[in-house]
Amino acid sequence: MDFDEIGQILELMQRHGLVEFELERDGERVRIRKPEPAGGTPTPGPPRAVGAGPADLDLVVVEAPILGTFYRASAPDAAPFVSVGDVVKTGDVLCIIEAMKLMNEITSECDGEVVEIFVESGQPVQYGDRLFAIRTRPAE
Amino acid sequence: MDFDEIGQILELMQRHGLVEFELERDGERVRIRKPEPAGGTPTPGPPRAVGAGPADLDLVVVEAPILGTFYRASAPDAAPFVSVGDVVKTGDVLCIIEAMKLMNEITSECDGEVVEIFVESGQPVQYGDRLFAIRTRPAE
Amino acid sequence: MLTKVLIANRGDIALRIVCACRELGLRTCVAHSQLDSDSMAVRFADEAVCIGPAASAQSYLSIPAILTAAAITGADALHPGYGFLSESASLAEACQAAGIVFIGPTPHVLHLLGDKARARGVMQAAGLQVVPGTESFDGPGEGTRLATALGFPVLIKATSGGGGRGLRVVRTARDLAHALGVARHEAVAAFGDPRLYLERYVDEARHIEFQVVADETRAVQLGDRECTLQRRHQKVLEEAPAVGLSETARRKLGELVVKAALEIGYRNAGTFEFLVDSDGEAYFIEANARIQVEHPVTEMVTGVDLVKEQIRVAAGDGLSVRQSDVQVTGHAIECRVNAEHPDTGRPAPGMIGAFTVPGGPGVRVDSYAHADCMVWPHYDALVAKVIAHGRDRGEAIARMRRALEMMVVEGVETTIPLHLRVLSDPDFLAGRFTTSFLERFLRPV
Amino acid sequence: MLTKVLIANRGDIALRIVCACRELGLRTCVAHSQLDSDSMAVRFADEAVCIGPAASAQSYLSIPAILTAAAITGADALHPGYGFLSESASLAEACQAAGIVFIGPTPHVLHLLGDKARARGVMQAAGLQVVPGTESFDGPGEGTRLATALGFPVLIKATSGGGGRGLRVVRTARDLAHALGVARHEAVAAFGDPRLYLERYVDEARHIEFQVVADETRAVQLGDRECTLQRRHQKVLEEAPAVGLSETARRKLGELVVKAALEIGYRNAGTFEFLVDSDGEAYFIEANARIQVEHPVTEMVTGVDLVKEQIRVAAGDGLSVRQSDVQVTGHAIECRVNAEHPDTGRPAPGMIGAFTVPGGPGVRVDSYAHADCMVWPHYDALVAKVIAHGRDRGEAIARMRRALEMMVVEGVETTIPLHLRVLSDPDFLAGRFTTSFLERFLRPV
Repeated sequence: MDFDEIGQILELMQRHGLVEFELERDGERVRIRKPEPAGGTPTPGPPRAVGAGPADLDLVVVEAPILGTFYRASAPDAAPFVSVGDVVKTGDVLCIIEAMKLMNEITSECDGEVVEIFVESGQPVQYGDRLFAIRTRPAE
Repeated sequence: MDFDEIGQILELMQRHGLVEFELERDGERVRIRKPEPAGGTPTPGPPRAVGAGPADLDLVVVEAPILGTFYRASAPDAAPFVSVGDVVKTGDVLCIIEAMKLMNEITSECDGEVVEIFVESGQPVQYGDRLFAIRTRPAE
Repeated sequence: MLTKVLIANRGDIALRIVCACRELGLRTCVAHSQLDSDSMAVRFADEAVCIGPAASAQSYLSIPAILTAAAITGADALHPGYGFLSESASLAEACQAAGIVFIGPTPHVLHLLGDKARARGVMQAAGLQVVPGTESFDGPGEGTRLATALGFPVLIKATSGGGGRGLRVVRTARDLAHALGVARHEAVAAFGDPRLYLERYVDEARHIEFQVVADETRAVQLGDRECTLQRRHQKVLEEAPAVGLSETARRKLGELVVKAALEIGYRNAGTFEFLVDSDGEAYFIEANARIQVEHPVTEMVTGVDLVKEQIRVAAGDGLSVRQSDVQVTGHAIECRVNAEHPDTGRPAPGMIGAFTVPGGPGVRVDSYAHADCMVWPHYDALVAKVIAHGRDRGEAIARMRRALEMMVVEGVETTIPLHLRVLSDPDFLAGRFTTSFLERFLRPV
Repeated sequence: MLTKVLIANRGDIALRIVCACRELGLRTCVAHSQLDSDSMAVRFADEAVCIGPAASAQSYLSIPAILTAAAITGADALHPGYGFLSESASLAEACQAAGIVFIGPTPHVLHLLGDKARARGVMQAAGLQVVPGTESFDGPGEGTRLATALGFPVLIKATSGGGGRGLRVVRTARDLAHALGVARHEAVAAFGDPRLYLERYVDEARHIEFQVVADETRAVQLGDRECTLQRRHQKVLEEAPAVGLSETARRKLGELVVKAALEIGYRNAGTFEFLVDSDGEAYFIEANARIQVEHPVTEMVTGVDLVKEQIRVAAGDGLSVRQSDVQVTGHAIECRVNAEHPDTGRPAPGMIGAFTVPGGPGVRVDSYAHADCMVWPHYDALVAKVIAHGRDRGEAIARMRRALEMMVVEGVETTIPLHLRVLSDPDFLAGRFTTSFLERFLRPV
């Protein structure tokens, strides 16, 4: 099991709107759960990724605290603040979200390793969109 | 177990509207769950007695085959066709339902003992209302 | 003075009659089949009585069951809705004999208008132009003789017909014998009456009708409707006022239908249907002696509650409108949302899951449906009537489009996609269409 | 030419604006809080963008978030709905600076009307009679001096007020100091502005308002509304036309509000509110520079789509109505169905289970609700606006009664039982009521 496979699983879960996914390899166990449909509710709008992450207690997901445009670097030609694999400390700048010409620096609230970046630089993000996944304890 | 197989499972789930699927291979365990039925239905009208009887396989419930006024006797001063405790045979007249001045004789479709009469003489009955319960085998 | 109305119908029209009775302060009792015991009409009526099993023949079409229901519940009037027994002279007669007010025309008028061939003659005598046609006949020999004299193409119709059933277009003599046989078969099956009659078939026509309400002393016309958009002779989308009618023709026909209604002693809401050919000539085809599915478009442009007028007239209270009160304001469209495959028209009954209806200005939805309710295969496929009113036809169309786009009916296929295609069609938008228009939206089943 | 409208609001009004935009062929984007991401407005808008968390201060009241949403989605216009920032001169200014069309009045007019004390002076200059009152003040000393000069009873109002918040009636000098303190506190909390002003309190008055729409060159009045039925200064049931207004007063006030709107350069839909005392004298109290909750009653009697007029005016396309087109037909009533305990008015948010709305003639329901949807405690309690139109007030009342009786809202308590009691009250039926009428339907919490 590596991060590629986890990535594949996460993608699969998102595409199929799963809320739970279990797997055991050689004892051959699988468990898949979809959300209960909400009775007569009109199906909601586009599915949102927020909060649909895996129940991995070591993984901190950084969400957009404001609406704006996401930048991974301070300038188009500058190096990104962080990349996947980087180790960050609490208070380190992870990215900038620009709103109303203001550059809002988004900082890390934990120590750990950046394991995923969910958004491309230059893309708009909504309030609550997932930006980064940070693993607070290094993987064994 | 690979992603192809998981894909097949997901397809199956979608086709059958499943919300949960569990599998264990050689210990032979499977668990499949469909969604709970939605609770958003407006509450139906007045509760109807039809079909709400006990699940007693020996009990035949005679329902009103037409709408009309139920009479237990052929005339106000006559004896009732049947009473609780009477033994009836197929074809015996149980009651009359009057509709449009016509007296419709309702006959028994089984042999047995009248164990309950649900309606008072002279009362209107709707199509499908329960009239009599007949126990096809005598109680021991 | 009426006090309690027995509603001998189901679906949206039963609910519609409950609305009208409640506004008039009348008690209601819904006579329903076993399948409809949880319906909205039953829920909102004061009383309900189960008159028979799912099959209409033993419930909604059973005169004894319906009259027994009225007697048992002490109803003093009966509203038949549309379809089922709504134009049954026998039901009207049975009501009369039982001392129950039938909310509809007299048995005499129902007999007269129920015989479509005879009605043509009566209307002609009252001054209305009719399509060249024949008397009733029974048997292929007489049919062939009459068709040859009339000239092809001909339209075969059932003397006791209605709702588009039993209709057959015959373009050449070669096809006649077969068509006469099939039509006779359908007429017997649908109406219990083998008689047929013939009309010269008018190609590329528009179907236009006038709404009338009449009491003992007066008849008032409430304007016209365009019902040209039909699929297999079933109306799909209706408008008021009609698009294809000159102001001169409108005025003239309006006066003629009032005169005709008075002459036959018509009492109730009723409709006079016309075919308008490409020269603008209007020919009477038949009169419908009941409230119609498309009545809401007239209500939207006139503000007159047609079902309440029906009840008022039947109660002897007389019409609440005079001809001089009637003003047609703006334009209204009705789309019939049926549980059908939108392309083929194949019925698609089933369980509706989510169901929400559009609101906002100028939109009305008459429906018996709600979240998690059944569309039974036993009855017709109409799930909802969506009506949009605007200050002009353009606004009404734009409003209807957004209303249908914002309507949620999950779990069954509906005709909403068909309507949305029609509402964007350049010919429809320009008002260029005839009764054959919808054929190109139809794929074979 | 506009192409995409950002809707900076929620609930029924967001959905209402989606309807109007769709009818005009405009694209829509709903700016919503995280709580509203599954709302009907989001579902039926072309796009949606989450601007912040549940708390309004960081979402629906955040000018930076809203303007960012407009910029990111490329919207060229912004509709603020009602409540929230709908009358914010700052938002209008920020839009202007960002090159986005604000669908509302100019910042200048919003400044002017937002200062309620100043607006009184302006309207007086334009020829409208105002209730005797004072300028704005800040501090209890000045308040006491002004109140004593004005004479009791007085009504304390917030200079930046609206929606009935910050209002206090003071009947004797003894209670003044305390009331001034509380009102100042509320004004700061609700509007961030401590200033207050005083009006002579008019007992037993009726609350009547005029609807205006105006573009650069013309102002048109669309008749009046009766908004007298209030609970704790919140409107509960509105009617059009007003019951307590003579034809003479109606004509005179109609002309005056058009003149006043032109004089201040008003552009948008807007409302002029009046108190009418027991002698029939009408006093201007304030102007609302936005679409209002009760706008549907005016739409029902005039056929004019007020939200579409707002958008047309803002787009520079001008009004689609002239004064001579305006005709008030029949009578309309709106009942606000709130998720509240009907007797106490205590908010009752929660999950709605079954939800079905009435149909039939003359009924309109504007609602964001559907089966299995949440009424969040974070926002106001309005679940649905039910509007009934009839040929006269009697028909409108009967229709409203049956509509509310046939509406299903399960899972939360609503004000429907309160409305049904009001609609059967002899004084209400006779049109005998003042702003204190609803007090007797209220039990203490």
